[in-house]
Amino acid sequence: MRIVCPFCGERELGEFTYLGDAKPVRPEAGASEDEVFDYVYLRDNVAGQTSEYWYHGGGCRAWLKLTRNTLTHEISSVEPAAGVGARQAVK
Amino acid sequence: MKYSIFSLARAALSGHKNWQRTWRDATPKDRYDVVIIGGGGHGLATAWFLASEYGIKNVAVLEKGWIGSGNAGRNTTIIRSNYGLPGNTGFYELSMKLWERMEQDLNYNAMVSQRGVINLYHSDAQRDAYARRGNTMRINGIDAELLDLAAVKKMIPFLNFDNARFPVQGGLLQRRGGTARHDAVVWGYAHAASALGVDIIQNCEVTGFVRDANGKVTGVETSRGKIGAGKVGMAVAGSSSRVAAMAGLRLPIESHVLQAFVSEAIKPLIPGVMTFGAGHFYVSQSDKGGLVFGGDIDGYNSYAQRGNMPVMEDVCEGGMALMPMIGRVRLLRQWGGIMDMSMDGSPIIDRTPVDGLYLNAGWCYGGFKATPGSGFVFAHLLARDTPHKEAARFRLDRFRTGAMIDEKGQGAQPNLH
Amino acid sequence: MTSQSHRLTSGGLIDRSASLNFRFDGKAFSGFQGDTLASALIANGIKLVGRSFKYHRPRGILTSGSEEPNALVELRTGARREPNTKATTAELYEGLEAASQNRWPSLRHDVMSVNQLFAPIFVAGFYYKTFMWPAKFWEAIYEPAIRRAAGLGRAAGVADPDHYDKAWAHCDVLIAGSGPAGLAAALAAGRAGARVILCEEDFSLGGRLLSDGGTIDGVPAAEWLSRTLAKLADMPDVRIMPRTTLFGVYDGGTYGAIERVNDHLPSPPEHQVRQRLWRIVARRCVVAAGAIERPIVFAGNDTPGVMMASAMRTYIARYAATPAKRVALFTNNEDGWRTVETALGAGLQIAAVIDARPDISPAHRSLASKSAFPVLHGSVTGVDGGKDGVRKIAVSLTGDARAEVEADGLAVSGGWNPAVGLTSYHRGRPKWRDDIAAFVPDGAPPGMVAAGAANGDFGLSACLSQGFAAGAAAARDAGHSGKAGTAPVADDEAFSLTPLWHVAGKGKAFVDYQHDVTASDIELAQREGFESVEHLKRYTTLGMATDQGKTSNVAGLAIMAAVSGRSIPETGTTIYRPPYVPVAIGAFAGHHRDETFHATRLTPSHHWAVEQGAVFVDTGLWKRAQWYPRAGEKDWLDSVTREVKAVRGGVGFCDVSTLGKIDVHGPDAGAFLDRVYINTFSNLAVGKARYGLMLREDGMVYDDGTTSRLAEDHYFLTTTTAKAGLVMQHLEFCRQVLFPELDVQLTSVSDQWAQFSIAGPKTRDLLKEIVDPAEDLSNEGFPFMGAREVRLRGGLKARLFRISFSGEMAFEISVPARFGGAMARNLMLAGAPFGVTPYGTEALGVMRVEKGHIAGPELSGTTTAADLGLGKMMSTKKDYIGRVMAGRKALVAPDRQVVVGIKPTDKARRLRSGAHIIPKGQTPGPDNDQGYVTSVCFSPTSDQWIGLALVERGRERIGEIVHAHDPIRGEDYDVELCNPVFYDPDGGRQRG
Amino acid sequence: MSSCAILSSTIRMEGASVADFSWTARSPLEHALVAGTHGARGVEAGVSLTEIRNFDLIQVMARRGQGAELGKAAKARFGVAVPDAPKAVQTSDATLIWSGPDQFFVLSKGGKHAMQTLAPALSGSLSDQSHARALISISGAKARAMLAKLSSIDLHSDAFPVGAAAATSMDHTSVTLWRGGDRPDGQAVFNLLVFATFAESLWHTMLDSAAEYGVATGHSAELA
Repeated sequence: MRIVCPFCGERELGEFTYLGDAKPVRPEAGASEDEVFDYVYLRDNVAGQTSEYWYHGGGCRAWLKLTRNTLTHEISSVEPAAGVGARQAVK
Repeated sequence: MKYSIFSLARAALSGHKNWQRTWRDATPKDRYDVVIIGGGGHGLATAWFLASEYGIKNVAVLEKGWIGSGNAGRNTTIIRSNYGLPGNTGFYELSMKLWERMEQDLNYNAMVSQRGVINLYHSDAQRDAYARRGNTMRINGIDAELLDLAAVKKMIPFLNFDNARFPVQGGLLQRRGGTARHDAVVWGYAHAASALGVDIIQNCEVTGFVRDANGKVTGVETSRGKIGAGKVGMAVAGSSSRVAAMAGLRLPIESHVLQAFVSEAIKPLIPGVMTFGAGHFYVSQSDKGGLVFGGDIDGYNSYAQRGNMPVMEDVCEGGMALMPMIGRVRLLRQWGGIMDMSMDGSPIIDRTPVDGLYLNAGWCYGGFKATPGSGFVFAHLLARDTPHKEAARFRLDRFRTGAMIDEKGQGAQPNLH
Repeated sequence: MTSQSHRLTSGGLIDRSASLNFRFDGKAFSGFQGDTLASALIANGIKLVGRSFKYHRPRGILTSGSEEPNALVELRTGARREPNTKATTAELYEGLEAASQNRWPSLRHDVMSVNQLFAPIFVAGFYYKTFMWPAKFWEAIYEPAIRRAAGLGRAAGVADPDHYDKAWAHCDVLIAGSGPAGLAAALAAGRAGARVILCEEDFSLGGRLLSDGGTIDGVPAAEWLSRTLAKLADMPDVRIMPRTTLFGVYDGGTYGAIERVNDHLPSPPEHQVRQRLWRIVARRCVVAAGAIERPIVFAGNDTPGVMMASAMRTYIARYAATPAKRVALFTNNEDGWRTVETALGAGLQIAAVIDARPDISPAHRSLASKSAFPVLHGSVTGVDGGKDGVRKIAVSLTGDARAEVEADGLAVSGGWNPAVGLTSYHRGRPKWRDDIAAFVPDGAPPGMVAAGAANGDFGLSACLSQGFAAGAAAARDAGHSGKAGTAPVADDEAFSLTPLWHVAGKGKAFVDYQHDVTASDIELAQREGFESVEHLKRYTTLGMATDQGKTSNVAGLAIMAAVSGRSIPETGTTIYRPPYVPVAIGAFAGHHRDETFHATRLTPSHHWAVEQGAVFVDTGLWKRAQWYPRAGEKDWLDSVTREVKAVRGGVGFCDVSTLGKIDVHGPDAGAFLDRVYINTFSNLAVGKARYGLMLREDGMVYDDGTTSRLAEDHYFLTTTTAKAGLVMQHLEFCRQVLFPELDVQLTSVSDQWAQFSIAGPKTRDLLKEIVDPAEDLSNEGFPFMGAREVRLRGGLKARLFRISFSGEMAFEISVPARFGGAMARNLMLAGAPFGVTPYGTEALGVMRVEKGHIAGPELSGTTTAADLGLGKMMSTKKDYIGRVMAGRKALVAPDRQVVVGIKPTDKARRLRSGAHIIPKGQTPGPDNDQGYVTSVCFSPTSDQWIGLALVERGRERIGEIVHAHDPIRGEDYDVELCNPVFYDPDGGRQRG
Repeated sequence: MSSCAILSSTIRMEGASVADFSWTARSPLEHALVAGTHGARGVEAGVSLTEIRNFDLIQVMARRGQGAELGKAAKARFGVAVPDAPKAVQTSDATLIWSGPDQFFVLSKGGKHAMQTLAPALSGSLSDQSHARALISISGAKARAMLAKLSSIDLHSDAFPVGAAAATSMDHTSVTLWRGGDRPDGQAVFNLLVFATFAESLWHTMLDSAAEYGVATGHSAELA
């Protein structure tokens, strides 16, 4: 697999580390156990297009959000994951 | 037809024209007491135990392709019960005991071969962890031995002991561990279950659940029509999330690809099963002569049933580091199976929040060795509606309560288990 | 010495001036440069080359390529022995030694051929039906016998002495195969300006042009070939790689290829590798890998001397070697006739042509009459012959007539199967084409197309034009707009075929030669319900041999289709799996073996420690000094005990540079740390350090370490050695993904600093010799948990932290890493008056156990902060990673296993980690297994073994005597549960 | 602080004991690097590996959302724009090497742009990495062939021209790689920063990979 890092360009799979589904958003402080349980443990585990976190640890150390098809491994987009998993920022 | 050397000899005289189908080619009935989704080892074993242990014979096993087409037919055939945590230890030993009588139970030679499984250690910390695990096994009445370097050298002298990056220091040995012929396990259960009246229905894909007004599952929609069921059991590891989604369930499971490899057949070289403790590599040699080996999962969610190169290289690197004598042996075939990787690395066998629907899932890369045990306890759950004693911790709600069974201590990240 | 009795006196692409000596089964022969082992054996009149897997039937050479199922040998000897090597692809070299395999005592007289007598029982899957009683006999008797009988060649059994490496290559257009289609593709893509890589598994380029000739662009094929190669050689961005097989295609346009760099030499030259694994990244790929001729299944089709028609003409035309003197041809298609032409051209006799088609072309009819050989319309039903080859061929003619043909060689052509492997590896299913009765590529991976014979278009003209078009299109798709020019042209050839898979007859008719799968095995499988092709494959082992079914798969499923009443496309194919040809495991490993299996990390004082005679331990990738033995010490325990005593009684130092070190910068650095640690860091004063604990989001302890505040907006965070990289990744995730609103920056500075722990009551005395006298090191000037930059004597700046893992008065000092060696030397020098002692990780571990500090064995990933006795650190005033999940019922249950100290009731007793804790007086069992020993050491301070354990309700049970149960080491003894802090529980020493 | 030996002073110990010690910096490659030719004999060395031993290396990261401001400050300091893509920019006395979004390295000859002088000039988060890396310059007719064994990125001249840079991995080890100016003979020069604690290991791997081509090794105090 080759991933086009938005910062570094196309790179080999070995430079990246997979984390998991980028859909769940970390619940706010004070969230219930049920909400956090859902965030930490339950997964859609989609067969098809899914968004997910990858870390370019062997390169620029950016966390990325990939849209990838789990049936074909085809990657349709790669973007910086900045803030993707954030709860609404408390200003 | 009873299988034996005598029936073979008789059949030979008639040019083998009289053999019957190994399992009946059933057409679906309108309704069964129990419908098992998934014609893999676990599903077929469940059906056989339902029929043979619990007297429930009005059972169908629905398989979307050909039986054994999932992970049952795509693994490295290892059997062992060398687990270290309560919940796992007793269950896998139950399974091991069932392996030991399988062929006589089924009248089918699954080539269960207890040539031993050794996990090598390369550091004091690893030795201590294996000691802890071995002691758990012994306390549970399971055979386990902690070998020192001299004993390992004597047993498997061909390892790299001289110039290894991470020298072998010893190993945890379970002599009763070994391998079995994976396809034969599937066919054996199909053969025996079919003989007891279980309907095995191939090319029958489940496309939805039939629910009554209370939400209870009362049957399944399939590519071959609607089939009613008293209870529905899912044994579709690799596809658990997809099937559960049809019932509106989200599971603590991700699907990952695990590759396995086989070499060209060579004369006997490796006695039992070995796992490298300083890299991702385990190996055994099949009766046919191929080295069957594997390593880590590819590391990202996948339903693609094929692997990528970095893991193939990583596995071969482990192999060469452990035993550089395999350098000129050729890798013949690589394949990938889809694993139900659970959030703590241990399986789930439980009722689901949906009435009438029962779940057998989350086997990670350890499902094959569990086949008979899984069938046994899942049949118990389906027959009695209470978990079998040895599967009592494989609860679906354990992630919610915090009672995880996390052998590797990696937490809620499936690809690290 | 047998002369090359079956070598033509002229012709062929061999170098007759370079004679090569070789041995087969110990007997000496000679051949020429340019031969394969197979062609050299044929040139020497050798027909019997191997024995089959199950029945040990005598077998000869069937093909001339990598699809060979029969002619497998053990190549080379000793540590370089390579089992199952195809004689048809092994390049001849001076001194080559090969041996036949799977036979005893000799190839001609193989005792195991007795298996043929049991053939009526040894049908497909017979072993599933027997060997079950008595159960114990399986491992003891049946299985060992089966294992000995199975397998083919013998592996060397000793370490491979050769080297391998791996490399990357990048191109726009990757081409598999150098036949007419591949060369045309390369020409087009290269002219268009694309970067091209062409891989050819053979050592000679040209593919079937080397055997079949023809005319291209008005010149003989050989001339066109050499002109084309010259043109390609002039293109700097076209790279031709012979002896290189493209074996797999992976995601993102990554291809695997194996280059046999030096397999054509007795052994690789110095500094060179045997083989190289290529990972080729290509925008586009043109598969021009050709097609494989397929056998027809008939009784006796495995007799030595039966050979694929194309292979026979290859041996004659390319190698000038004659497999037979009097050749018969059995064909169902036009192409087989070329062999007749080639054989006639070489002066061989044609015994007969058996053509299964009802009619043949007028050209062939006139050839037959001109050359006076009969054309029989019918099929071969049997072969009379044995080890020494074909003698007579039984033919059933259209109608009921029969005929016999005397011949010593039978060329067979059942048609051609495109090499669909590469195009099918992403689970694409090839599609059936009726006109050629073969599967052709469909559903190829993105960016890949097949051209020429690989696409089912077998004619030379079609190969050239398709290859050229594919090359030009691939270059264009990859963004190259240069002119490709015009395609090479050749006269078209007809290809007509009447499908014929299986001829009924008496005797074994082989589908899979190597695995001895016969037509009747397939019928049996169908009868028993193994109708799915995957069941068929698994039940009969069809196509699972070293040739991956290249000659057998399609015939097998055609027979299955016939017996199960389905069409061939309905029956379908099995899933194609890489690699296309078997690849040495050593090549996949490259140089990652032996001591270079993984990289090695060295601490800044490593070479100094080597000089000191330190013993090293592997910790992850690190080499760390474990202890420093001295003369007279009888074992490690002596050394470690001395080191601990020296620290506790004086002063010692230890390189702790392996800790992960992270600069946390920015105005929100404190707020950030508050969210990742369970305790608070935003209120840490500048110049102070604090111990911190991190959880995973699931509430379990992840890592710990000391973090110091060096400036208002600058913290210096340390991690454990084991988790250094992972913690950095985790923190970056928190920073980038979860908390983007915080202004904080992270930089790993792990390698920037050489860090030493200096510990013991004389630490301050020693430091005073190192640190600039102007620095105040007094308890008031530099109190416990102080952290700041100091000047050393000589002006070097260092960071000094007053933290202690040992429980002693201690500092950690950091200097820029290149001064690490100097620091160790200077500590030794300056500390000499105080008896300074370097200590290793063992002594470090002893002192931390004495002090009750947690480390790796307790940070198992399944322990909570409370389990470790650190629950009070969990702030209730803020959110942090893991906070909510840590509160789940089972994680706060009162009966959890928690850390306690243990000491044996018998002071002389040695403790061991991994022992389990059982209540005293009870019989150990699953229900009273209450925990286990995590860490132990001999404590010089307590003068006995002590340890830490995780024990159910342990903290409530201090003082209780329990049982340490260690059956795996055969030990059982009593221990007392105690406070885990064995040493200086008040902490007075570290604060003093 | 520069990666080269800078502090060497014999100091007189207080009290009765008298000891000589000095702060001599030692390159992480000092042990492994044996200057000379290695590998294949009888051919002109195809690969040349030169360790550069005297440099300052400062990692500069912009504060959140302050990339532009940092760029401005850097431009003022160095006279050229900071690379905002994987590139290495040569200034009169430093090389600015992209190392990630809103961050870069300042590489200079020892003492030129050290932490103390740079920190006041640049408004970002600065970390001294002078000792955290070894710097190796790779050239020769077979440099690309050797690097192809270690690096998965495309180093063809069109894909990786002079001035191209990459934060990447070689043989599973994180490195920063950039292409410097060509040698006078026209051959490409690749510069490599590798973590100090991995340096010896990677050095041996490079020697192994280059052995078949013949390899000349040495070290220099001069930045190329």
